[in-house]
Amino acid sequence: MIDLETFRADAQAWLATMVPEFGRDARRGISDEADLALGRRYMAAKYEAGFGGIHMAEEFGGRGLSGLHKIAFDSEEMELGFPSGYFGISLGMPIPIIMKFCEDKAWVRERVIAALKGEEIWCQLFSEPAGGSDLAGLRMKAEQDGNGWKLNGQKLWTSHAHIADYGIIVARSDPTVPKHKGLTCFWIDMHGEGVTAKPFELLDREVVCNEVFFDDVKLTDGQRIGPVGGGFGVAMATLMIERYVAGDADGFGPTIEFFMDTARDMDLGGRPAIEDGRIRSAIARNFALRNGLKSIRDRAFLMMEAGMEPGPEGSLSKLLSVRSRQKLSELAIDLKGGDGLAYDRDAFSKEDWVASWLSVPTGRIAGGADEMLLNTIAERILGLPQDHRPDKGVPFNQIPA
Amino acid sequence: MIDLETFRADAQAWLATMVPEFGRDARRGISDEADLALGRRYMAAKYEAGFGGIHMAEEFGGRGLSGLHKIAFDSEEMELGFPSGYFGISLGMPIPIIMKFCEDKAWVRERVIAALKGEEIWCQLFSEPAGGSDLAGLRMKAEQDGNGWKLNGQKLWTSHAHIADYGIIVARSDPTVPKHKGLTCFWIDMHGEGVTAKPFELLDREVVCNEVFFDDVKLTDGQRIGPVGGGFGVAMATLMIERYVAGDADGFGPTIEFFMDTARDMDLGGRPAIEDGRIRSAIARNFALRNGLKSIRDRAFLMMEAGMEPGPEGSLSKLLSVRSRQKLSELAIDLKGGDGLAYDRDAFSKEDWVASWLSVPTGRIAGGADEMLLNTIAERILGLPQDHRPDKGVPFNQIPA
Amino acid sequence: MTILYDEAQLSIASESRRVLDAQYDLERLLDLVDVTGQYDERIWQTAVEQGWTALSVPEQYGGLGLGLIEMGLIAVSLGAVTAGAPFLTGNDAFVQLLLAGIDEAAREAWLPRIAAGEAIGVAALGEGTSPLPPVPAVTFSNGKLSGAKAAVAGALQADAGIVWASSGGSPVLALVELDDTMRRTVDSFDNARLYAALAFDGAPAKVLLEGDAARAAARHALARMAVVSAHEQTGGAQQAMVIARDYALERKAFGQPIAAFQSIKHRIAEIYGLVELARANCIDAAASEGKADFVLKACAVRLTASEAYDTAARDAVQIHGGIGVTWQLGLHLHMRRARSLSAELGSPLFWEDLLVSELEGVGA
Amino acid sequence: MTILYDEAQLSIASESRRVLDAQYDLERLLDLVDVTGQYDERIWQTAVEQGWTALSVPEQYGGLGLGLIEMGLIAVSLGAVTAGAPFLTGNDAFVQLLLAGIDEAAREAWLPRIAAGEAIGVAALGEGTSPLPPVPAVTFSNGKLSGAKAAVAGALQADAGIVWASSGGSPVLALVELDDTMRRTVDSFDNARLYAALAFDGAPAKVLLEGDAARAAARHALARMAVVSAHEQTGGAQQAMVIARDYALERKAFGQPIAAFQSIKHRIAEIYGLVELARANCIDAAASEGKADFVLKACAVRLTASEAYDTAARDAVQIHGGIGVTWQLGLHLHMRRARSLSAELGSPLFWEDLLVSELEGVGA
Repeated sequence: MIDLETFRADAQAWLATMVPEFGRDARRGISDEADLALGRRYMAAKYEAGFGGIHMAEEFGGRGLSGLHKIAFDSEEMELGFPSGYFGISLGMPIPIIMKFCEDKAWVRERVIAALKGEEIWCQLFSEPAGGSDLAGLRMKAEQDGNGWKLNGQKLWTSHAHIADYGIIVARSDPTVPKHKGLTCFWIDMHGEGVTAKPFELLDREVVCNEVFFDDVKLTDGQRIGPVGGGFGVAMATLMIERYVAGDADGFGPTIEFFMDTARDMDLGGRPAIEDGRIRSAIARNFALRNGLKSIRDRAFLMMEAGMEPGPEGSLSKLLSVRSRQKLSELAIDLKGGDGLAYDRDAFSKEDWVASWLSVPTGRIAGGADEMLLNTIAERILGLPQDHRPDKGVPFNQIPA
Repeated sequence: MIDLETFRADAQAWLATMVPEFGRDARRGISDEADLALGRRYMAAKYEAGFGGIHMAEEFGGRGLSGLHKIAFDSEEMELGFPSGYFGISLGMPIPIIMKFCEDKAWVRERVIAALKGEEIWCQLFSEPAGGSDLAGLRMKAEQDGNGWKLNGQKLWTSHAHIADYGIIVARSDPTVPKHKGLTCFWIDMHGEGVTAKPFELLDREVVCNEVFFDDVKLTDGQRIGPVGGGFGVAMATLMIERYVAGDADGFGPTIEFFMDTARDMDLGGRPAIEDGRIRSAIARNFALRNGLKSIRDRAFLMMEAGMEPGPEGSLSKLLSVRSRQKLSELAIDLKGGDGLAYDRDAFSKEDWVASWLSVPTGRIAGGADEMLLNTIAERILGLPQDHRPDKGVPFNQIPA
Repeated sequence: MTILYDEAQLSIASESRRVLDAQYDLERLLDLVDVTGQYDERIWQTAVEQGWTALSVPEQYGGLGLGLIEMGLIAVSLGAVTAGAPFLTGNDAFVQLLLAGIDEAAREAWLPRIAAGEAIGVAALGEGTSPLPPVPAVTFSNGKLSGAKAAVAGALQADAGIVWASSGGSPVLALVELDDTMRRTVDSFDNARLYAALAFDGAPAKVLLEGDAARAAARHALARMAVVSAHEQTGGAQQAMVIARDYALERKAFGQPIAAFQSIKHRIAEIYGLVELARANCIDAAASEGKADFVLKACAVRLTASEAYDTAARDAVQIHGGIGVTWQLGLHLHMRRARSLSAELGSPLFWEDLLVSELEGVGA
Repeated sequence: MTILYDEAQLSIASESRRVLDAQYDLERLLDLVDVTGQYDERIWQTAVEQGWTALSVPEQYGGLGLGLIEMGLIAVSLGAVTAGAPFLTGNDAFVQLLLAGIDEAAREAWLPRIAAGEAIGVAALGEGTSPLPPVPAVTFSNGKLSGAKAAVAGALQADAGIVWASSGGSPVLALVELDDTMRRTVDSFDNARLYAALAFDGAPAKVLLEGDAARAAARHALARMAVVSAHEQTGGAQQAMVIARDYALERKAFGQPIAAFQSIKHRIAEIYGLVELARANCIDAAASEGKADFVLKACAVRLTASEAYDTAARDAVQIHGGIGVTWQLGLHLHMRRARSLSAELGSPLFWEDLLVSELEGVGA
């Protein structure tokens, strides 16, 4: 297997050649549609160059390399602002799920390759109006319908549903048993009859999330993933698959060096702000935090390389990095005073304080709200008791709404 | 009624004359016994001078002034470090309770005057090993015994029990009803048969708290306070009586000016620490906090004077002031470096950072732990739901230990 | 002045809130976020009708002659609804500076129009990162102003400004009529604040004050803006807290209202603490006008109110979970306003430094 | 060096902890708090027997020649038990400075005795509030030291010290044998640290290094002390966290373990985050010795480990409620140790400044 550093150098070299066509500057000011089309072309080029399915088997056009190779590529790619965000969830969760659970392997191979090339996009339909954090509280109905199934209900927060071709969905197939036990998982055709995706805007005007309505949507039993009543387990497997994806110690915001540049440029009481103790404290504390998170990540990589299971401390990264980015972004904006008020809608959240600040609240919710992450750490790592849950063990249809 | 400012001036004048005999310097290095004796003499002098029962009726030797007058005196007195701490709880809670609930008024009058003069001390026996925050969870047994009662069990955290002559106690008279409903309140003779107070040390070696053991302690029914089963209500009334005692925006620690003096004296990177942004931030933030708390307190006084009910925001003072004092004390000690490590056991927590820092943890627990205060604010002021309480409505003797 | 509101003041508070609540239009406010140069004219019309523009103008100039306490109460109400008309603070500072100045003709020309809502004024004090640079880079000479001022709230629509400038080594406050050539639109994340940088290229202006008198008046005007703005922040913080509380009571997860989880419950209680500190400092600062420690008290309230609004807005969004980050819910209006009010009058670092200087008896 | 511990290192970690746990004596530790001049001799005897005093001494001088990673692992274990023998950090710095120095005779005289536990050394670098003043006030001339050093941990019982001093405008590191006339006991809130101020009145001393070489060696020694101390802090923080967790699981209020309340549960989870950050920075800093960014990494771990221990100790006490503030429970030993370790090597402000200077490429 190609060693990691050589691979990283190859990746950097190839990525550099892609910058003029797909880099941040090429994307400025173009329409959403044009950007998606650009993204599809980028994915095709990536597949062509052998960086599409880095850690997948060769039958999918992959290279059979390790997860570390993939993470190395992703970290390099992330810095360049390529239009790859449309395909992240698609390849990160639904595709591994169908590879693991679906029996029609030829069909799966077709889907995987089309997804890697950016020709098809998958979405993941889990959250609902009544339950984001509380996944098992979902209400989407799946009823037996002849040999197949019929779906009715509504999903919410589904990323990229409006541009997706397929989806993985969890629905309630039996409301008479406790809430974790009555769920079943399916794959669906997003263009099928009765499926309506309505995109809506987030607070920074980004259009990623959707409400998706299901109105007597018919499925064959072949679209079922995993056993009837086994949907919660499949959903959990999905959420675990990408546990060790590339974290970002900068919390997907600007680097410390970028903050230092900001502070060097600003005057504070007649001196550069970077000479002020409060600013030095912010720099030092954030550096120390990020250095710790990087060390945790590097250690996890080394352990995985050595065939060991990394420690649970990897779960701290998003919680700590995104939360601290929020306050640092606020400070940077305040520090800039009049200049801090200006907003460039095309700015990238790693290179602009207002863009960073506006994107934080979504980051603190998506992929697990802070409070849920703290619960997970407390319960799974430290062995502390679950919160009181009045709905525990109660048949779903007897839980008061 | 004498106006507040004249009264305050009188009080200051009188207090100044007491400094040589009772002030902080007079107390340095003397034994606990000698200090208590000094305290009793001070209380006698205070009673003599007409500052003993400021807001009490004349029949008790009081002056019938307002609560504001009392608070004004207490604030002035607090700054001087007089040995009045032994009598604070005694006069603050048990004495008002017997005045309110006991029927033998001649006996009450004797007790009140003796307590005001420092001749007798009362303690309040509420907390137990199994319940500090959870008052209603107490286990001390009160059994009917002929016409009277018999107490068995243990109290904990009882301040000054080892020097007290009398106490107010809450005990469980009926374990078969839900926990709030089976409690009864009594007054007891601390020198009586079967009562054993064992003082213990807190982390700063201060001896204030006691374990108190009750071994077949006999009481007459005349010692009962309030109805049988009405103990929780009496205890709550006790806790409410002194809701508007003089708060201290400094959290019973050093003033901001004292911190500024510390910071002026310290070198930080070749300049006085007070010129550093982090130190300026600490000064400014603490000033703003304390200024807000003072404004809340002043407004409450003005409202009480005008015959209005002050707002619930008064409950913030201890929570916010003591918690912030902890971090400020840590910072001051760290800032002093080598000098910060030294400890003077006789130092006063308003004039020494180590003494302040060591006394904070007790302050964050006594009179309501931070977490309980937040619950109280959330539930009583903001109308948020109570926490889940598995013991709610369950007969006391069926709650799992 | 006392820190107890009297009956008339309490009725200003409740009446202004009632009027503003009745006109609250979330869609309109959301529309204002993205476009420059527009504001909520209906709200401003209401302000004029209610006499809020006349509030701090002396009676002899057609105003009501009321004080900072009353101005603050209006600001609390405007803050609660994230009002889309940013003139209250700037107008008030313009009035204060005219009153402090020596030019009676200017007062007679402008104050009645301000009171009647026919003209809008701003105070343009800040430059770069400082809300009040000790030596301003904008210069005044031969009756003309040159140089640039940082983003000034309301300036996109204001008729006149009072400018902090340098004149031969000494500071001046100069009155200038604004025209469109002087305004450079700042496209912001909170465009209802109508930010414009002001760029003067020999604009004709009149000196109102110079030297130490100008410095004292500018300091006072800045402090007063901070106090009015702090009331607005406090109103916003309180409202964000109430929104968060109501949602936490209504929204269920795991079979109970999320307010029953201490992570939510205690966070709202902590916000309550910040809001009440801000409110207490507001009352104290407003009642301190005219006293020696007014600037000190203004610093204190600026810091607590900024912290309260930032925390309340940040946490209210977080408590809402996914719905909190949608455009349509509009909770981000509080988040944006918390940030814009914090950035436009100088960072917390500036105010911390000023507070300590005041405590040290040095001043800014 | 790698940031993965190898088998030998993992066994140092577990074995040192096992040995120390077996000897843990709370009563003895409580006795040490109040009296000056005493330490836990049994623990130190164990340290000698286990070879910990020989750990970082090169083999040619009778030591084991192991590195900072191993030293750090021992420090973690000592930190967990709030050990009453404060020599690890000072001894190690003494060894490092001897090795950096030019005096082979001094090495031969001292290192074997240090390794064998027959002598104890300290590094006396700090003065006043600075752990490493750019221009030390202690002076060296004609072979003699004059002036005073701030509270040095272990100095009450140490045999020799290496002192940061000025010699004719240039810095030196000078070796001095300590006698009782030079030690001034500092009665502290954590007397097991054996603090003494050192006061030299013409004490004979030998120069080990001067000028830039002395400065570089002193910087390195300070950074290394910070890293060893950070391991001790991390061990303490982890232990305080575990104590708090166990108590929260056992203690009931309102009919359930207090750990089921999110105010407790989330606080312990937050401490876990701080402990793991500190641990990760420990490994990273220890593995960085010899690299250009060692001082930078030392700053990072110093800051995170101090924060972790402070928070864990403070919160562990708070989580315990009343029992947490009793003398007898001894939880205050962690609180005291968190404070003493934080204050004795310079405040967080010093380390923040140094970290940024390193990032800026300026250095201390």
